[in-house]
Amino acid sequence: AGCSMDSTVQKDDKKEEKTKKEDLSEINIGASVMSLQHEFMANLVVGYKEFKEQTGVNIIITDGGNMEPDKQVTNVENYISQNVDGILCQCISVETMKDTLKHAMDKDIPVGIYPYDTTVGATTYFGYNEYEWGEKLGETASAWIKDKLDGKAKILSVTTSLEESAVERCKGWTEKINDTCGEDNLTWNTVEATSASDAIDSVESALQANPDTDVVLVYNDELGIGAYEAIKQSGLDTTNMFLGSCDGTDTVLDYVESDSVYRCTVGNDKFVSEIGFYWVENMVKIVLGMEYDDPFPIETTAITVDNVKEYRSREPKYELSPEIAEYVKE
Amino acid sequence: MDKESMLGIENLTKSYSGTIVLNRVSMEIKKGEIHALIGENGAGKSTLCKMIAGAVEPTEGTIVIRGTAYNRLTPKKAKEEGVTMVYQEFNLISEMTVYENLFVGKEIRKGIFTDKNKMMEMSRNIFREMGVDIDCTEKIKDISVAYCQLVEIAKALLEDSRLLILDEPTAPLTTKEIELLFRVLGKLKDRGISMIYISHRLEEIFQICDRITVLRDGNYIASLDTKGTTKEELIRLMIGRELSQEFPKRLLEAECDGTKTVLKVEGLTNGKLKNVSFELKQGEILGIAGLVGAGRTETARAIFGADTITEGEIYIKGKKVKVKSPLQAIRHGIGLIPEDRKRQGVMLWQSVSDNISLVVIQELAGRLLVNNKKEKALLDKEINMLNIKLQSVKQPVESLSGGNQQKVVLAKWLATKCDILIFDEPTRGIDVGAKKEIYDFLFRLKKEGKSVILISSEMSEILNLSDRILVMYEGRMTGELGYKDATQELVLRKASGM
Amino acid sequence: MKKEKSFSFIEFYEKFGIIFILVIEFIIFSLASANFLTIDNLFLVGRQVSFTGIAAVGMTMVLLMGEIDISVGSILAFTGCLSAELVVRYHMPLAVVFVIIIGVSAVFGLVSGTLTTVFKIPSLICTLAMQIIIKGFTYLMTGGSSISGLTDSYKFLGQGFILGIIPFPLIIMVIAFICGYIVLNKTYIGRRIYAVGGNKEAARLSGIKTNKYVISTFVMSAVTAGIAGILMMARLGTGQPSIGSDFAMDVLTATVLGGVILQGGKGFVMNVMIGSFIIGILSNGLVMCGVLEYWQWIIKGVVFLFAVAMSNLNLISKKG
Amino acid sequence: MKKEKSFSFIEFYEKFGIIFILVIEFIIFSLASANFLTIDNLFLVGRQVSFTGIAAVGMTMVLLMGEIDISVGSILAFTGCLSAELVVRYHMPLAVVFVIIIGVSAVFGLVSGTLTTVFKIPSLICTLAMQIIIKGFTYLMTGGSSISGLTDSYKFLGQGFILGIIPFPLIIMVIAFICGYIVLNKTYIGRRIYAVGGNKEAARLSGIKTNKYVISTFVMSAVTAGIAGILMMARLGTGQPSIGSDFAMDVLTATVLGGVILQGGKGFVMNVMIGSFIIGILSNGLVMCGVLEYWQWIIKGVVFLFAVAMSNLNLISKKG
Ligand SMILES: Nc1ncnc2c1ncn2[C@@H]1O[C@H](COP(=O)(O)OP(=O)(O)OP(=O)(O)O)[C@@H](O)[C@H]1O
Ligand SMILES: Nc1ncnc2c1ncn2[C@@H]1O[C@H](COP(=O)(O)OP(=O)(O)OP(=O)(O)O)[C@@H](O)[C@H]1O
Ligand SMILES: [Mg+2]
Ligand SMILES: [Mg+2]
Repeated sequence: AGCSMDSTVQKDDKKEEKTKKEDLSEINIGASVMSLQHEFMANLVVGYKEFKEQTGVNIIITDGGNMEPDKQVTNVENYISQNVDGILCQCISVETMKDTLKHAMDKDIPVGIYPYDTTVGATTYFGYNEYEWGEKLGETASAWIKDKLDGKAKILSVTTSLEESAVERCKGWTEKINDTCGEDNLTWNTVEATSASDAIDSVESALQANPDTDVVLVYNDELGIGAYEAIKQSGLDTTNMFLGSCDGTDTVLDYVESDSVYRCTVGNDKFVSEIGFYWVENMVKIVLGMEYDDPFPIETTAITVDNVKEYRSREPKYELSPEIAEYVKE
Repeated sequence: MDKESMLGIENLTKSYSGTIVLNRVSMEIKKGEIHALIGENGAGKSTLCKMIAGAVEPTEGTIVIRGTAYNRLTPKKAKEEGVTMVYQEFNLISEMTVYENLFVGKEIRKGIFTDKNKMMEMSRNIFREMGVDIDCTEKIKDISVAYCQLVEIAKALLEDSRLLILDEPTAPLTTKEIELLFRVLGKLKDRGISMIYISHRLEEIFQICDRITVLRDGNYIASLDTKGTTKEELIRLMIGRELSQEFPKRLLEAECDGTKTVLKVEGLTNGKLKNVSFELKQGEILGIAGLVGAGRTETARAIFGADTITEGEIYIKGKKVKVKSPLQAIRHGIGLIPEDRKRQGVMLWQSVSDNISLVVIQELAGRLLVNNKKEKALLDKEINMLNIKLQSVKQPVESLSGGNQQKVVLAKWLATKCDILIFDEPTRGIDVGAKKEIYDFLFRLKKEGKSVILISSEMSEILNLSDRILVMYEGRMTGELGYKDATQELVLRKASGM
Repeated sequence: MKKEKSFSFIEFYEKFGIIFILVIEFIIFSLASANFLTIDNLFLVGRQVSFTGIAAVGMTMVLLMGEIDISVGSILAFTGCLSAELVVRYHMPLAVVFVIIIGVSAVFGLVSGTLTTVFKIPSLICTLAMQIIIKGFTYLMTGGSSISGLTDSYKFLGQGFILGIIPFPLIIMVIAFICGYIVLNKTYIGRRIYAVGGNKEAARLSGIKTNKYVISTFVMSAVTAGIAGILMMARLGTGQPSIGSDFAMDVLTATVLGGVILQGGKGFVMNVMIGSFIIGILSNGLVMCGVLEYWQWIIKGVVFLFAVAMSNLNLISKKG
Repeated sequence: MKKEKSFSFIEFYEKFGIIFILVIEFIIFSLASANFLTIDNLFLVGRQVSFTGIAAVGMTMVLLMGEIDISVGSILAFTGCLSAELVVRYHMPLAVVFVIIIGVSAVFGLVSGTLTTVFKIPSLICTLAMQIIIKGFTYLMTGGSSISGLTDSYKFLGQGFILGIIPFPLIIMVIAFICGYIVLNKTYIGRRIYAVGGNKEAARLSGIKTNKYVISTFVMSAVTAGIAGILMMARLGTGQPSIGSDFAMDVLTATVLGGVILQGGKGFVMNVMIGSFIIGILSNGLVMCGVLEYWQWIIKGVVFLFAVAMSNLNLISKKG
């Protein structure tokens, strides 16, 4: 009789407390990112902090260590226990987070998550998914293969099975390229890596084994940097080689801009830090009972030498939407 | 008071977490004398000397070395003052070679490089001087306890010392090496080096020491000239009462049943042993004598299943048995009190009670849980019987004096039902009082019909306690003597392979 | 010998000093965050630490032997995934799953233990190798994706409450520690474990089959990690191949904070529970106080150092 | 004492047995992959192992002391980022950067060493804590993003070749090992390191300042990791805060494969170089042969076990 799935100690007065927020600095948002060891997340956090600066909203940032789902569960549990007003969660594994996030929503805490998986029943979602990013990279690579390599290519995928997002992206580009170019024209190889130094080792070794590799696709920029150095240092002829990755971080944009073998990185229409800024703003809107975006709109773009100048031409903008700005003034 | 003072100690006190182990001791060592320090186990002899050598910090008091007073010394400082100590417990590095050990901390260098050849040459010279045949490139882990002791002494001799402290240097040595050692000490004395000499063997004290200081329970009792005192007086000062005859009276033959063979060993052979055969009768004390490295320990370990044997049979009570591990040996009723207590005898960090009840712990436990009452009864019995001095049974063995640690090992084995007990150097480092207790104890075992193999490097022990004496030389049996025929000379001759 | 038999603060401190650290944490976090000192939150921490805690019971035994087990993280992931697989794919009843998991973990422990004792491979290296091998098997089994579809009755193991408030895994952890305490401190087996850890040669010469005991502790460590794996899987609601990469270090930290020394032979299992709580409360409290993520790392590191140094105070004053 | 001084296979094996493993690897991979046994590829492996190798020289010294250093991964990342920062942001000349990095690493080593010796914090826990603390500083410094914009002359350190073919880091590694060999085996400092590692109390009583030597080895380990950090940053062409999470374990594995025992006092630094190569060639060869990642893990684990067991053969036959 004494067993249950829910802790019975409930604070019923909690809800009333929540509906009215006089001051933005009374709002607490828990933001759990996958791992601060990834540059993408680090940039996201920059956006969070910018928002915190402008509004005084308290954002509590945690990460899943070495991409460990159980750590993230612990963090979100702590948010719930801390009685935050909203939770943003970039799930390392959405399956794993499901139950914990449901607990949060049961306690009337609005939840915004990545990826776009509506079975969670979250309040709002990130408007892109990893698969799509992979597809975008695949699209660009396919065009290159058709254009420069007569539709035939030997492709090296650099990914890791330790991270769901990597698996999804890799699936995305593999399927896309296979569809567009035809499986028969392609030879696939895969190596795994979890850090830049890992990536350089494995890509170097893979290129030694297969010096005729034409295309190297990497699941994120951080590993891309390793792959880039490996290709450069291999002394192979890179005129027709294609290296591409996902994330759109600055270092890689530099490489793309310099017209090197780094042909493409997939990013968003917004800078990563901007995403962080508006993503948390979106949550604050929910907390304040304003209208909000669902899904949170993000356009995926492939950044290549053709559009990189244009992409980088603007500075990141952190402009509060009018309704929030008003709140701040008060 | 004609000679100059080398070392003065004033009101030296040491306490460990509230327990005073040395209480305001003052004494003086003169230049060029050999000064004996005696006392029961735990009297504080080692502690006192360690403070002089800077290894232990005194709680209170001053140490005056040739006029300079110190409240605290470091090993380095003490060395600079010419104080060298041979510790009771070895301080050798087992993974390093003999010659490297001799030069730890005082390597001979050319610039920052070590001069290996010079060090090896000097090592060889020092051992030649000591009359010891030892290979300097051998690793410490590969040589026996006795050699370790000789290496320790050589290490001290290499120092340019003015005060040499020897803490029970002869404990693991046999007659031959002791004679060599004394010759070396005599030479040092002639060179004007002072010495503090700790030993539980009183004959040695009379042989080489000029003066004697007696400690009891951490207190200074007296300092005497060797010439004006007797063994009996020293014993009385040490233990605070008279001690009747050192060795117990032999039992009448009729009292012990010496006919039934309980253990028979035939052709035991392995890397160290060559065709060792003997018999052990019920109620017998069988002494094994030999020089260092004769293979006595190996024999014991082979019978006990601690080492492998390549050939040979073991019969227990007439039945041929295979003893492949100590556990099997124990099941056959064989117990071994090992010679190296620190490495093989005790768990230093664990309590006295855990140590004593270790072998029989399964019997003390009903099914699983240890029966505290039963354990306490056992502990009380053993501790009383052996008169182990301790503060509490929960005390770690580490904090007991060497002698009492040894008694803990004895207690562990006496708690078992083993009726064949092998004692490998059971009285090493044990004071006269305790020694006598152990001797009495051996006779009690005998009377109870248990059989004992006694390995000892002390000739008097072998001669006075054994019913029969086996002599070993280089892994072989070279003789068997009844106690009536045995003399020191005879045994020594056989032990030297003559 | 004279002895002043007074209450020795040092001795008390040596045995229970670790509690002070816990108390200090409590005081600081209670002051810093209003939500910290609530029953809800404390039980939450209880659940969070229970996984490390359960595995720490086994780890304590391994450390008492002077050995170490780095493979517990992989075992956690493997057993988590395997149990999810058994439940979801083969619809096995709980009891059967438990038996299989315990059996499989025991085999892992047996292998590590045998390699360490018979083949004399240092346990650090041996379990490090086992860790990557087991990780390989986990990924071969799952293909890298998580396994979902657990029923509520399974999830109860990780997410449920007894008496409506006490998290189920916490109860298991407490039971694990009590069992550990009894085995180590009340039975002859425990005595022998301490003996082998304290002086292997002396233990062998006392007729103890040292290898058997060393291997058993590895089995214990693997089995506790396996149980933690089932509970973790139930808590996450999925079988996750990617969990556990820091688990071994967390368990190890808890154990060492609890005063178990790496040389073996010395340590008290109940203090390890406190060690686990120190880590759990620290993680929870820092989030509660909204400490900046990078600073969380630094603070954690400093607190660990401080905690171990504190519990060593008596040693520090000693010379050499 | 008589001694038969004949050639002893066992002794030779004990000392150099590890080479056999390397030879076996060579044979297998040469047969399995046509591109494996090329000068190019071998020098490539040489460069890949040189970072672990350099840090392994310091780690060897720490292990000889019976201590361990888990913090080298964080030090690698920190010094890598700091040097990139100094070069890119402050345009410092190489020599100055080197001096600063060595200084900073030395301070890390000093802290770990002091905590271990003076505060008696077990080095495993102490360097584990240092690892997360240093990681915190790395991320505070970089904000988590990589630092790019290195000039070619800096990149040469990691990417360049001497004589057109020998990778620069490989040369540094070989120099590091030779220095390590001379220090450990030819100088009195080395003798004392072995002495302190073999029996600390004995060394202390021989008048050696044991703490000083223990601390020095931690400094050595940190400094070698720091140098590896600069080279790694040069090789990657950017300062990467996220590298190094497995570095400590790689370095440790290389060192233990090289026969250095964790209890201290025993081990030969030149074998550690071979240990590093065994790991490097294994990783390279498995990728060359296109072995599936999951299987790579399992194979690696099995090879490590096999390698250590092989080099222990003489021990295994002994009793107890
Ligand atoms: N580290 C320690 N901690 C606590 N007590 C200690 C410690 N070292 C020695 N003692 C205690 O100090 C006392 C004196 O010991 P010490 O070793 O000086 O005796 P000893 O006279 O040399 O005896 P033995 O003849 O047995 O060697 C003993 O009671 C011992 O238990
Ligand atoms: N652990 C060991 N490894 C290798 N050789 C050893 C070992 N222990 C002893 N020896 C060697 O074995 C031979 C026999 O030693 P053992 O200890 O059996 O002699 P012993 O007669 O008992 O002498 P004692 O006990 O007086 O030292 C010696 O030459 C010794 O150097
Ligand atoms: Mg003594
Ligand atoms: Mg002997």
